[in-house]
Amino acid sequence: MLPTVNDLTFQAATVNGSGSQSANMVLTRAIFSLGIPVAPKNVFPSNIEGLPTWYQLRVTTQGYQARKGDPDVLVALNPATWRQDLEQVRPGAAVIHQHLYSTADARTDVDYFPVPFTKLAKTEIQNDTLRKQLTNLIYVGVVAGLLEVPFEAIQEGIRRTFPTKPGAWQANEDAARIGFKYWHENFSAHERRHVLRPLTGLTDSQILLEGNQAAALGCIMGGCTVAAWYPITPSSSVCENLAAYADRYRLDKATGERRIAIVQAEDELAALGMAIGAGWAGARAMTSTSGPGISLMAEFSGLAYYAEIPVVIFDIQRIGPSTGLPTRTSQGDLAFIYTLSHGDTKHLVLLPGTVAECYEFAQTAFDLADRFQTPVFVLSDLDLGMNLWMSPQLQYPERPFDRGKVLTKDDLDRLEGEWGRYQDVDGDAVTYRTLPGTEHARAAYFTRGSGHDELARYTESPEAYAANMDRLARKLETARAAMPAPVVETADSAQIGVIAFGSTDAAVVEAREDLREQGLEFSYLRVRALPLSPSLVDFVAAHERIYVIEQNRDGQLYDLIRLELPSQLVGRLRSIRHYDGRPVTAESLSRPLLELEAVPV
Amino acid sequence: MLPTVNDLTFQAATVNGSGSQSANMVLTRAIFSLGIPVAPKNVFPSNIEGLPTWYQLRVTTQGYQARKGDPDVLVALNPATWRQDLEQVRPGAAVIHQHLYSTADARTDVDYFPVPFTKLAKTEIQNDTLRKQLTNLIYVGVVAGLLEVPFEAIQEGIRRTFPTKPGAWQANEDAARIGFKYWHENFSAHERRHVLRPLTGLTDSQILLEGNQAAALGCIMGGCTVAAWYPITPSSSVCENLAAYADRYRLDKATGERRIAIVQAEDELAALGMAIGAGWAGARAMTSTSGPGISLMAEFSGLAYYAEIPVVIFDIQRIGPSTGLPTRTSQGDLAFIYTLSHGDTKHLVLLPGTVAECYEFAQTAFDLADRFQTPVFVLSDLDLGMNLWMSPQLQYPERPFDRGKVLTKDDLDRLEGEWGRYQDVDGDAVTYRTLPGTEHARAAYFTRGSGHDELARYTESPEAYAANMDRLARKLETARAAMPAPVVETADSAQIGVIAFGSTDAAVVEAREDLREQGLEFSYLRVRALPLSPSLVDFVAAHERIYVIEQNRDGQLYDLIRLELPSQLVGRLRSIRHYDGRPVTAESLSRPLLELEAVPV
Amino acid sequence: MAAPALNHIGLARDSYKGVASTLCAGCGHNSITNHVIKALYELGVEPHLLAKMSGIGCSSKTPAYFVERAHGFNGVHGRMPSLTTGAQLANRKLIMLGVSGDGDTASIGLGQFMHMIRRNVDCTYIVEDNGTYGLTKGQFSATADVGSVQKKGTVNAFLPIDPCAVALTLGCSFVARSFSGDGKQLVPLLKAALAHRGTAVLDVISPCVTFNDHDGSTKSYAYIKDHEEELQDVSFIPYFEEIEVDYEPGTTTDVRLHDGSHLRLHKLAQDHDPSDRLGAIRLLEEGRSRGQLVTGLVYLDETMEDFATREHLPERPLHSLGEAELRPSREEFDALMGSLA
Amino acid sequence: MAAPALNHIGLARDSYKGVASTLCAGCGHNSITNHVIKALYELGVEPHLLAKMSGIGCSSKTPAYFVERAHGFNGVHGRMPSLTTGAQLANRKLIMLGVSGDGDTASIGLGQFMHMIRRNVDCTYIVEDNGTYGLTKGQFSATADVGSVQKKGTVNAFLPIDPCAVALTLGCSFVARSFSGDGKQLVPLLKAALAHRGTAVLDVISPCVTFNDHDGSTKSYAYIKDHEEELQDVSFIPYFEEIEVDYEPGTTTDVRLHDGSHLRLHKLAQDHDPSDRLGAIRLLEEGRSRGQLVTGLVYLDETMEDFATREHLPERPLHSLGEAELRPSREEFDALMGSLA
Ligand SMILES: Cc1ncc(C[n+]2csc(CCOP(=O)(O)OP(=O)(O)O)c2C)c(N)n1
Ligand SMILES: Cc1ncc(C[n+]2csc(CCOP(=O)(O)OP(=O)(O)O)c2C)c(N)n1
Ligand code: SF4
Ligand code: SF4
Ligand SMILES: [Mg+2]
Ligand SMILES: [Mg+2]
Repeated sequence: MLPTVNDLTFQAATVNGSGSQSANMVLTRAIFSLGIPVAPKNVFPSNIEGLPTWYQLRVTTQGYQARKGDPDVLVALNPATWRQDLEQVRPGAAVIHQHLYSTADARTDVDYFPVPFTKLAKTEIQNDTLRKQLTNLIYVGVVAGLLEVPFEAIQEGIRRTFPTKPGAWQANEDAARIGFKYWHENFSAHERRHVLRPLTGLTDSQILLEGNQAAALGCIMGGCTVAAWYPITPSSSVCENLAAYADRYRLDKATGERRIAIVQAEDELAALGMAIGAGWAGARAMTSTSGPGISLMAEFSGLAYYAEIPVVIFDIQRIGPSTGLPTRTSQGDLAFIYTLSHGDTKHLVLLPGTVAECYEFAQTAFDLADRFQTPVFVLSDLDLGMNLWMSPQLQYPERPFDRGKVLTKDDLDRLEGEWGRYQDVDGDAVTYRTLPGTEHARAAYFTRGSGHDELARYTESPEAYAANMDRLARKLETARAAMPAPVVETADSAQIGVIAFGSTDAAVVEAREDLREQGLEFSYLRVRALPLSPSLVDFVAAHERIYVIEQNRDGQLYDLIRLELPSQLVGRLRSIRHYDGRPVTAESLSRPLLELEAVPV
Repeated sequence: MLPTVNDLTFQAATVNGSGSQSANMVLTRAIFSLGIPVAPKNVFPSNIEGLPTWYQLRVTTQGYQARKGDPDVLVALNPATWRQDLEQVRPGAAVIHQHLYSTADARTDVDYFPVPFTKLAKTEIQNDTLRKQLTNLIYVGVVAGLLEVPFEAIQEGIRRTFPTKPGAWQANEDAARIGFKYWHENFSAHERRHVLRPLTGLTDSQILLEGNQAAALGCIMGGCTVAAWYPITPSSSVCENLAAYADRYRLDKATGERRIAIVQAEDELAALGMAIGAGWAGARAMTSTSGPGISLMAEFSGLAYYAEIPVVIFDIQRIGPSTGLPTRTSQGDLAFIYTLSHGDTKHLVLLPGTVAECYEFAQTAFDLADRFQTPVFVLSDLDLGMNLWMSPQLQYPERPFDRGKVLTKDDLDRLEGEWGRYQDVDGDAVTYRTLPGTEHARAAYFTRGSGHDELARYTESPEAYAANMDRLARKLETARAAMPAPVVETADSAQIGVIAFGSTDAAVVEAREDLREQGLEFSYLRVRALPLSPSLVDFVAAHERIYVIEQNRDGQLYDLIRLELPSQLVGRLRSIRHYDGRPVTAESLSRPLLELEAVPV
Repeated sequence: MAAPALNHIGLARDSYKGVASTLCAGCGHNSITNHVIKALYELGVEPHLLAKMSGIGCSSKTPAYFVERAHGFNGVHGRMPSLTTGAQLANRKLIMLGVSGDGDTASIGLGQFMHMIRRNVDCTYIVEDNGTYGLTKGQFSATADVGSVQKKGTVNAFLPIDPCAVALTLGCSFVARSFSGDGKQLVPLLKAALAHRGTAVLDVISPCVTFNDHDGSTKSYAYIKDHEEELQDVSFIPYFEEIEVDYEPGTTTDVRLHDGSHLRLHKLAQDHDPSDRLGAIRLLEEGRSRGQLVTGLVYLDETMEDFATREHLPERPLHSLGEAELRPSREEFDALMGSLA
Repeated sequence: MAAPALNHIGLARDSYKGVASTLCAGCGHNSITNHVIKALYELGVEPHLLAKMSGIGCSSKTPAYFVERAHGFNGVHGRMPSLTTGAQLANRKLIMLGVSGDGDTASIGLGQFMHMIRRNVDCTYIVEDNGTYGLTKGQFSATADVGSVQKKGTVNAFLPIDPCAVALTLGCSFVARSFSGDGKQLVPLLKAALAHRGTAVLDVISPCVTFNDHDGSTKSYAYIKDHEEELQDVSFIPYFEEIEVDYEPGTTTDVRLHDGSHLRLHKLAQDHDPSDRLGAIRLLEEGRSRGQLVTGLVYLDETMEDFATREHLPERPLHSLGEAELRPSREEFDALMGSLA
């Protein structure tokens, strides 16, 4: 049998804190440098050292980015999960393992490649301090041997993984070569089932980056000048990346002056409070957090909604409720965020589905926040935020910032000071504000979370209250039209449609091609914002059955859509939910979809 | 024209902090003591002294408890609102006012009764320190004169208002008599349009009490032993009343021992944390709060849901978003509370619609919390909680506490220690717990808000996570059947139905009779809990059009119901919303209902 | 009618007025409002540069009652410090003036209060301290003294959280205590706090006439008058006025503030060096154990860098920075993309 | 094989073990876990009466690693004090042992920490203090010293919040500091804390080997070893053992704890009276300015009533009270209804 080319799933099962992460990066960068599309997924514990961790690397010529269930190649370096890891590989898989792990009574439908990693490391690696770390590079070499990856690619992978540490290149290369050599000396005669071959044209102007990194860069390009955050997985890397970019792009090396303030707050309440204070004073301000942090931000979110203060809030979702599984992915905050805070509060929510959108929507978020003077939530998740994704290069923004309706001193002069903070002069329910510090005797107004009239004066008048609430509702409608429209891909003959959002996209794209091959076509609409686009109704109307696919237990998007549909269309909707904390696979969508299709409505 | 008997709305417009509240109580108790049904509403500012406040007292033989728009009798003692107050009375109203207020260019369709209150107080009231306070009693006397309330009733009203201060009776009586006398000397010749006449049979075994007082008594009868709270209007009086009842019923006078701990916490996070800690340790524990406090309780609510800890949370709703109008009523927290906290969290919610239910549901809440080991929210509101309502006497509970599935030392002996905290042995998704302090070597388990298996051990297993989440969803279904069923009153011929909840009840009951008189019958279903009862579907199915009536902007119950209905019934629903902070009136329901009925679906 | 007196930026006292107070007549907070107006007027603060910040409570309403011509922000309960921190970072030019209550600061807001101090955010933070929750009708707050009696008779069992002591423990750069009834002391302290660059905490005892001014309360007018111990005679000489020497040497400490103004402290009964933090802690502790309320400037450190300085922020407001200053160039961007390929 | 040694309630040391730790090898928190086990075992604490409480963080995971036979509650970040307070009120018999981190206590949890102390809730509160957020990978926490260097090189610019100093300011009834590596000192302090009735705060420096054990860190093993100043030789004599006199008079302070146990403090370099609160504050301040870490028993007040006592709660757990004890009688109820008619 000929080996399959450029189509496999690799998995490394290791122990966290053992330094396998950089080895996995080397392998990933090596393969990518051959022009082969990659899709890495990191499954790690909520722990610092000693617990199981898995790294999955998918290689497909289609460039699929979704997780795949069962690996074709396994590197097993964790005795605690050895048997369980072995259970999960496909029949025919190549299993590279510590040679001491027993294969007695183990599966017989796979190929075993025992490697004495510890012994090799002890005898062949000279550097005592780095030995533990470098041991992992040995398996990179073995895998390169197995998959016929040229060693030059591994060298390239090393250089790209440690671009700023050329001093470390040689040691890593040497370690990788130990494994590469071991393969060739012991297993080269073995028949290969999978190989990798350089490709051209598939990864041109593609890059590899994490969603949180993209979001951070989006904040830089979007003109963010104040960020306040509190560490929490999986959102920490948004502000950590932001700080790194700020060091590069916002620091005046001559004067030491910084054109951004990034504050590690004492908790999430303070983080959002600082961002709101900054937004009120005119800065483009943001915070980023995850699950528990979102819960703690409820009160302040309501204040910003009601007092109409621009602020951007990133929620990199992890699995809840409560602390839940802090290192597992989810789309479980959607509904909660949409109406975050008591009373009739409703927010603008952006739903990036790709890393490019993490970048783009970060910028959009600041524009929308300024334009609608309200909190804008950007909902990403652990999968999108913390995994590397292959993406087209990001685009330099062509447009200037949209700072919204801000009255300057000159404007006020022109108006002779006649203005009202909450007066709807343009009929779009969006009103004008001034920034503190505006040098005009009538610039000031008073901001409060309690009842206020059009001139921002305190009032308990029932009429003023209701009128203001009605305007806020209308403002949401104005905003609805300004939110990123859904991405729709219709299939001419399709009777069924699929609606999804966020990182589920990758699996839907793949499932769509899989099912098309099986003769089942569906149209696809990807929601990119709340409030929902009116065009959703047309999509539903154009299809007989609609599957809403999402990564939470309660079908939150499914519910939100049902509430927006004319009643006669509601019955077309069906819900598919995936919520075990692992990124969704194409198969876990297409299987229930096929099952449900078999059942009459 | 003969005067109407026992059918009027009285309104006193005063300034807060001026002591009018006790005068209003005297009048209310006086009328009630005549066997005449009363319905008081207090509209007060978020302020301590000097701002407008209104007291409305409705008298009907039907015993209607809803607010009514325009008064028949006005006492105007606030110069700041004089003109506005005057605008609002009905044609033909009796307007008792400070004689200095100008009536020039004022309405001519009302009767003016100018009274020199300040002068009377100065000359006739001897007590210098109490003069300001007692001035208000003067208008009580005037009103008694106007409405032909016998002075003995006023005396009775005084005694009932100050039951523990007999020393104050005479001074109050004297002050009231000044007004009574003034009426008779100056206005007795005037033709009366409204009079009050003693009644029998209508108020037998009726009492007057506030919802928060009833809730506090419910907590006492429900066996609450730990309460932690943070002051906030309009919920403070729940725990303040609880403390007063505790002094009476939970204090061992001999030893000083208290059979309840009531803690004023440093904020709402701590308040709920204490209640959860106590619930975990086996106490029946509660907290109570309003709007902003609910937002602050989001994180801890999710913990209690996911770790399955019984706790009772009262939300006495006020109008939001944010600080909103702290002294105005609302039903705006419903949807937010149902899914309070990030991730797929879902709670049990009780919706008392009467003060008797505030009492009853407080007890039910503790039973449900223990039985389902989960937070139970009791949603009342400012109108229900802080106004006096006429109610049938409360019932002494007949049943013992339902403490749910708690394994004792003996149980564990019997089981030989074989048990799992999150094991669904009974098939109802409700599992067994032990209390800390249980003297058995296998009693202990570890409680956490992070992933756990059936034995309460830490796990990140996707399967264990999903299985647990599924069980929690099933537990909600078990609970659904145990929640208080809706109260349904069907009208045989009715094509339309009305659904409401909470304090809206009073207005619906009245609107129903009003519309019946106008020839429009409707059936009425009052929702009393979330998750919604399945019987709701039958109700909707049995009527052509359903009006969901609620006191919030976004139609929160309307949305929740639509999500529970089979799609073919969704189209039957229409939404009527009232959200200006004032308790809803019958008229403000029947008017839009009639309008909507005139429009074809 | 004589023309109103103008301050050194040409504004009359009226320019510093706010809307009418809705607090109770006689409330200490109203007096503080007047002292604040006086201090701002005499200091000649530009109204448009003032940012009035507050939480929730009777005290937190007061920013509406002074300088209507300044922006104000009445946020949520206990979280004014974070709003203030963010606004200060966004625009260093703003003169941040926070007003809070004892409940707002020492109960729900304790954490934010302390972390703001730790960062030395440039702001004046007034605690209008009445030992009670005025707006929610008279419950004890965390600054209520042990043994203080509530109107209904309940006795407070817990030691108070003293905002000044807490601030000192954290090394707050400006700590003072005063009394709403003592404008002579409070006004110069307010001016100094405003001139100081860093967090200036002013704990001002401010009786609540409605709920905490009775016998048995340790925050009543009568009690404070009987128990106040003034540390110093405080006077403030703004940078735009000349310094006159009017005290005998040795009796007076003169502190130069960031903007060149001077704070002059003429010692009274006790000899306290306001640059001695440990001494300041002892002073408060000993005062407390004597049952006395020590007022005046407790501690001052003019050397500590404020937060925005430490963060190296530009002097210009951050909102005035445009695309060119905030976005990397196309070349830098392309280089970045290249490194990700 | 010899039978394992049993403590005075007949349990072997193994009865105090928990599940295997998943912390990093060498983490200070693991040492503390062992000291806790030793203290509980030697003290003969009934496992079923122990309630292990914690927040979120590496430190907060440790309650799972000792006394599996005790109930434990790993709550949410920074809010362990409120859970502990509630549980203590619900059942005064429980021996509350809280474990927290410096982030959990001094950053997000500062307010709750302080209010728990103010109430003097009967519990032992261990801060496993590494100056960093271990679980989120090494950011500075609020106890990080000014000038301490992060692994990546960032220098901390802010003054630390010292849990002991904060506790002292509030009049905490038991304040001690120790070091994870010093079981000889920590174990008797732990026993004393457990025997004490009231809030006992133990700030235990506990190096994070993965993120904060490098040069430049002031919370590394090396740094602490170089800078620790032990106040006393501490020994604990449980109530069930006889007191032997083994020190010369004058060199030793003996404190009787609530349960009749004794804490014996043999003074070393410095002469510190642990009942002197002001002296304790000075001690910490001076240690800090010398750059030294003072460890040992800092302050103890055995006279203060704990919260449950102040609240006059019964000795029995509240959940054991039944309808008859919690509901008023029918007669009382009817009387109440009558008064509302
Ligand atoms: C989150 C939240 N909890 C509770 C309240 C209710 N509340 C309003 S003011 C206040 C206390 C104010 O006390 P303090 O800060 O001392 O101000 P004072 O009224 O005494 O000046 C409280 C608890 C609120 N507004 N928000
Ligand atoms: C509300 C919330 N915010 C943030 C986090 C993320 N988080 C987990 S542990 C931790 C810090 C722990 O630091 P520390 O208390 O010092 O414990 P250590 O790990 O150092 O022992 C943070 C911020 C969280 N779990 N919850
Ligand atoms: S209640 Fe007290 S604090 Fe509030 S305004 Fe009145 S006197 Fe002042
Ligand atoms: S990261 Fe640090 S605190 Fe956490 S377990 Fe490892 S060494 Fe300990
Ligand atoms: Mg106060
Ligand atoms: Mg730490």
